[in-house]
Amino acid sequence: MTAPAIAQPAARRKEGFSAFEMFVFALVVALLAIAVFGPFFAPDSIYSSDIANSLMPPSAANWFGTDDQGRDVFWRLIVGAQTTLLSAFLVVTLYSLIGVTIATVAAAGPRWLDEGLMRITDIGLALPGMIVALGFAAAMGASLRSAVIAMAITGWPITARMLRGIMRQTMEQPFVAGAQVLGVSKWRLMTKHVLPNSLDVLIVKWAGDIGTTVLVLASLSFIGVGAQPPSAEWGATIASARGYVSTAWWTVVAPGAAVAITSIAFGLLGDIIQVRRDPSLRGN
Amino acid sequence: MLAFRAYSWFLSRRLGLALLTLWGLASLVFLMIKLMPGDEAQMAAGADASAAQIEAVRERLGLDAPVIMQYFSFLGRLLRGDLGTSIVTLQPVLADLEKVLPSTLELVFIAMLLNLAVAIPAGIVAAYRQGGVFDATSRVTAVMLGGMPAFWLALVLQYVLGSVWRVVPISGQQSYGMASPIVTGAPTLDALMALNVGAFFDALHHIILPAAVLAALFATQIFRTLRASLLGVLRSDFIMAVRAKGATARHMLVRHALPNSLNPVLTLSGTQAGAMIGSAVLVETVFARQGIGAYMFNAVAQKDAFAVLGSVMFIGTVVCLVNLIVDILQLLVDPRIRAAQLGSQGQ
Amino acid sequence: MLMSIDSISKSYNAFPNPPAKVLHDVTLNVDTGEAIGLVGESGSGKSTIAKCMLALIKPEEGRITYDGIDVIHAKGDDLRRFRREVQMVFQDPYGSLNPRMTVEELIGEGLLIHKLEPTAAARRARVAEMMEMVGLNPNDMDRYTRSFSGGQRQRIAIARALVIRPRILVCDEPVAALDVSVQAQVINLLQDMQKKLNLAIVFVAHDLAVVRHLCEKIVVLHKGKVVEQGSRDEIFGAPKMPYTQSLLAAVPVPDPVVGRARRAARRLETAN
Amino acid sequence: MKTVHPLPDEASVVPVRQPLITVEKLTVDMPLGRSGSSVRIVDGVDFTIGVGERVALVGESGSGKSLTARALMRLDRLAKLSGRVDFDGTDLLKLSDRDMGKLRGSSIAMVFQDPMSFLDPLMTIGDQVAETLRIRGIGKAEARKRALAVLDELGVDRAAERLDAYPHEFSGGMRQRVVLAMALVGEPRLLIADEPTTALDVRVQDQVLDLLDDVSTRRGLAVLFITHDLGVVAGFAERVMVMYSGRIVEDGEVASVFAKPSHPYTQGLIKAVPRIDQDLNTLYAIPGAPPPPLARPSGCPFHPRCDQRFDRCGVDLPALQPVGMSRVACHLLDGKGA
Repeated sequence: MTAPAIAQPAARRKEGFSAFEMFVFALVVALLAIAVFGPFFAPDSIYSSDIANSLMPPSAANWFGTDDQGRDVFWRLIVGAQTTLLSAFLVVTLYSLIGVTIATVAAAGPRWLDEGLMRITDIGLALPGMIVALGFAAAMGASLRSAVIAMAITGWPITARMLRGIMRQTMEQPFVAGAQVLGVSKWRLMTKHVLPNSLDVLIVKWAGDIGTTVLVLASLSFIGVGAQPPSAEWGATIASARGYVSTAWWTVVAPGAAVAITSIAFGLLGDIIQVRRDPSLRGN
Repeated sequence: MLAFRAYSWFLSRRLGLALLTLWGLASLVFLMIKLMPGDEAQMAAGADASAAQIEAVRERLGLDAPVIMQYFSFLGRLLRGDLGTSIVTLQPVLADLEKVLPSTLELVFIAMLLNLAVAIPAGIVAAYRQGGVFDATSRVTAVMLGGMPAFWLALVLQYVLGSVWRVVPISGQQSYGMASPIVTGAPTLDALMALNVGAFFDALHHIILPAAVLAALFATQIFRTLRASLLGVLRSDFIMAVRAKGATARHMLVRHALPNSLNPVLTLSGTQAGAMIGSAVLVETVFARQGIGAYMFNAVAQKDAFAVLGSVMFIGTVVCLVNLIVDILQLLVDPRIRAAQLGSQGQ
Repeated sequence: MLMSIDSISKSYNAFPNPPAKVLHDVTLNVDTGEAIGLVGESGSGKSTIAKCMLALIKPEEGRITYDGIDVIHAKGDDLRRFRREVQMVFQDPYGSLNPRMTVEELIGEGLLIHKLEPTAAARRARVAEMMEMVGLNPNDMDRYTRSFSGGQRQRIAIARALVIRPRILVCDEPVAALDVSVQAQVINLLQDMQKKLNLAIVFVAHDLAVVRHLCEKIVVLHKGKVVEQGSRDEIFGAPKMPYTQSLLAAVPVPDPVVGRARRAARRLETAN
Repeated sequence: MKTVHPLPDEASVVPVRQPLITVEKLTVDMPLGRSGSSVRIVDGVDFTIGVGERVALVGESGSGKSLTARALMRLDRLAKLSGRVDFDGTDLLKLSDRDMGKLRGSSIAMVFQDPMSFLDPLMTIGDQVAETLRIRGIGKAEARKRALAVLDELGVDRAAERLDAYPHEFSGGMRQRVVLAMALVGEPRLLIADEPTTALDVRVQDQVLDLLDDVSTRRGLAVLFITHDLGVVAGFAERVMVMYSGRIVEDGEVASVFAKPSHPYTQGLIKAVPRIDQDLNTLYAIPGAPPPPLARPSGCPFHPRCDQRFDRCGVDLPALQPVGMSRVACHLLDGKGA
């Protein structure tokens, strides 16, 4: 009986942001800013080849060197940021919408519907997501658009399963029974009482999901079912540069580092939000 | 008797779910085939096919029938083990895959061993010394590794360790002249069977870097899961009760905290075993290994859609089987799951 | 008779094990303005009865009638009237209030959905009046409940239930989770409200001392069956059934002389 | 032996007991987040428990009673402890972790409120009870034999057959017996019981109390019984200590405290509990709620809720002073305005 009463005021206290957390926020904001505004400043030459200048090492003129077509690696990364992040946001938004809808219908609906939807979700969870996405993308014809659609239709099961579990838990809470006893409609019950008390876990998940999606998208492009050359998308860039690792390492290292930094930044953002919700997960 | 009934209920439920999943997968693959732009018969027959050949294929696949009939005949062909025919090798996809499967399984097996051997001890130490130096550094490492694209990591490590430092072979499954008679198709196993120690270590030498890259991708998940689970268990009441008995930290950790926190790790590693087979696509081609991943990669490159979709079906099936086995193992290991799954038989 | 429960039975699906029957043929009546106590140990089915009375779950057999309404099959206007006139208060003061609603929204929700007050201002006034009545400060109306203590939350829950003027209030262990020094406040408040509003109270509890204090009529439950029911004097003065007797004998008394004498007597009896 | 422990006669001289554990100025601080600050949950507690004595520690949620109990065994890893806990001539707070571990289970043992969450779900009952002995190097067969003997002593039916059963296969009352067996198998001299009956039905509670009664009499075991239920205190303990907001406000023989409580909080508490053997029109209700540890009022922590407060109560913290056979922390004892 004693523990929660003591723990509560402690857990509720607002704490300031640490330097590390500020750094992660700044990194995410910077990445977003680059993705939104960066391409406006990019020179037109990034899509035209200039064989005379191919595979030049980093210099004052080309900060990250040039690739096999003599294009500036740095500016291609900046332009690729927009493609990559925009696609990732699109994918996460699409599958979250599908997931939330399925979870809500399952949680609110009759038992048979819940069972049916959850079995479909189980199937989705049991299958290796990237392979199925690869299949869809390959079938629809390899392109960035195919990859985005494929990831949206294979990405929702985790969200649906998780949210439905949380919603069922929320529906076990006495305040939901209280609202039923009061006679609220099913619509009001779900939108006013159940969803607001279930969605916050999902919001935490979103940041981390962007990071994972950036990775998978790059992987699909690398395999060849995503963005196609001459797109500046990072995965496709690595794929077309993979033959030059030993002669011009910067052409491979730079886009890979861009994927890693983006994915890590969003992953860390997710962790930070999660730890703020549940301080017990923290390191010290 | 109640227990027997409950066990058989659990087993039939799991089997049913596995069958349902396979059916779902088959339906998805059928949907993928229908999503392909262009004439299916034309594609299946290959680019150089004559009009008569195309018509023959159309007839064989029953493509004039209504879609629902096509669906059933597709399911029927799957049941007979027909995953379609590659338009590049002109072989049945299943026959192609059977040749390359052992190599992939070998890679996944070794990667899984590496994964668990690194992630589990690291997770234990990090959780037990929560907030300490090891916890901090291993968490940072996990975040870094987890955020890196595997294929890129493979390329970079291949360059640094293979080309610059030359501590591992750059690519391939074995050195020239080291081939053992093919029995299983997995180089290490074949070398062992041929009692060729040199070939065995050569094959191991070739596999270690690809396996490590694949393991790194998944070890971060195991590490994080185990750490979180163990932290939860360490905070639980019964750990306090064990401490109240006067147990040493080591005893408490090994006998109580660890067994109680392994369950999510077991679940996860089951899912991972399947996902690793899928992720082989990202690693095998970089290291020029002849596994399923490389087969699929080549199929994509050569626009061999039937080989791609056949591989999707095949990998999905293997994953389902692995998941089923892990579920049953879990039931055997954990009395608490037994209780939850089989209904409480207390009192 | 305001509500009658006529031989209801309820089981829970425990597949693959056989279904577990939690209520066997339970019959009881609630009259206008009376306080009735449902007592029993865990697993006695007392909370299940409360849920059936609130139409949160449906028994498989039997009938529940509230003021001419067939509760199990009620729909439309009947169900709406039932929902307005039968309310409840829960045990857990933390889980029973939606953390994302202000006190005003919480207490006013019933007024809003039953359209009992035409305007937001009128609702607000009614909420303030109700808060005053249960001993809360109306200035706290715009706050969220997370900073309130357990006792205050239980007052909010009572206000939320009573603001729409129900005729029956079902209380499921409303003081079990409260501190000893706060319990009495809530018990007194419930007693006070019952008299002021001519409210029928169905009080579900395991604490027999609290039930004795609050209820004129008592129903004793054991393993889903009604063991004994009667007036306060009958049950506490001269319990007929051995189960009731053993239950009463086990209740500790906060008086060392009486308490030890009771325990010694009981142990002597069980030893013989 | 089937007796209820006799109530010491109020008038008679209380037997002088050899002290078993002496606690002096014990404070417990719990850290708050990662800010480095902490909150004082237990604030300078002094008491003694004699050999074979049964003492009840009564308090509401947040009063610090559980943390006090755990501090005696240093069970909270996060808690910062200060003061002295003298057990048999050694200061427990100064022992190394290793030496403290040796004492746990063999000299001081503990039982907890919710038996299910205090049992390892993956280990059989027999192994868990025997574990206390196994840790101390006792052989497997011998440990199992002694575990069985204790389970038998505590009335676990068919104990021999059920040694290999798992916790989820036991009912609530049986689990509490198992937890008790786990504590007693090491033959401790002090048993700390943290709300051991709170989660149980009254009839099972009664059985567990009888069991504790018998065991402590038979073994000469001292018991520190933590509860919020005054009924349980009255029926079981010899002495009662009342805690409020991290401090002991009253400490005395059960008979005298219940007959004539000195502290207004104790008085209110006794009047606020409904009784099975009496009809009352209205219960006395103490206004307000116990303060959270982060927002303790100045002066006497009870003064905002006290109906006998005067000026000094909001300013000075009253000390725990001897009053006859008892100790009380209240300014009223000094007289108003003194």
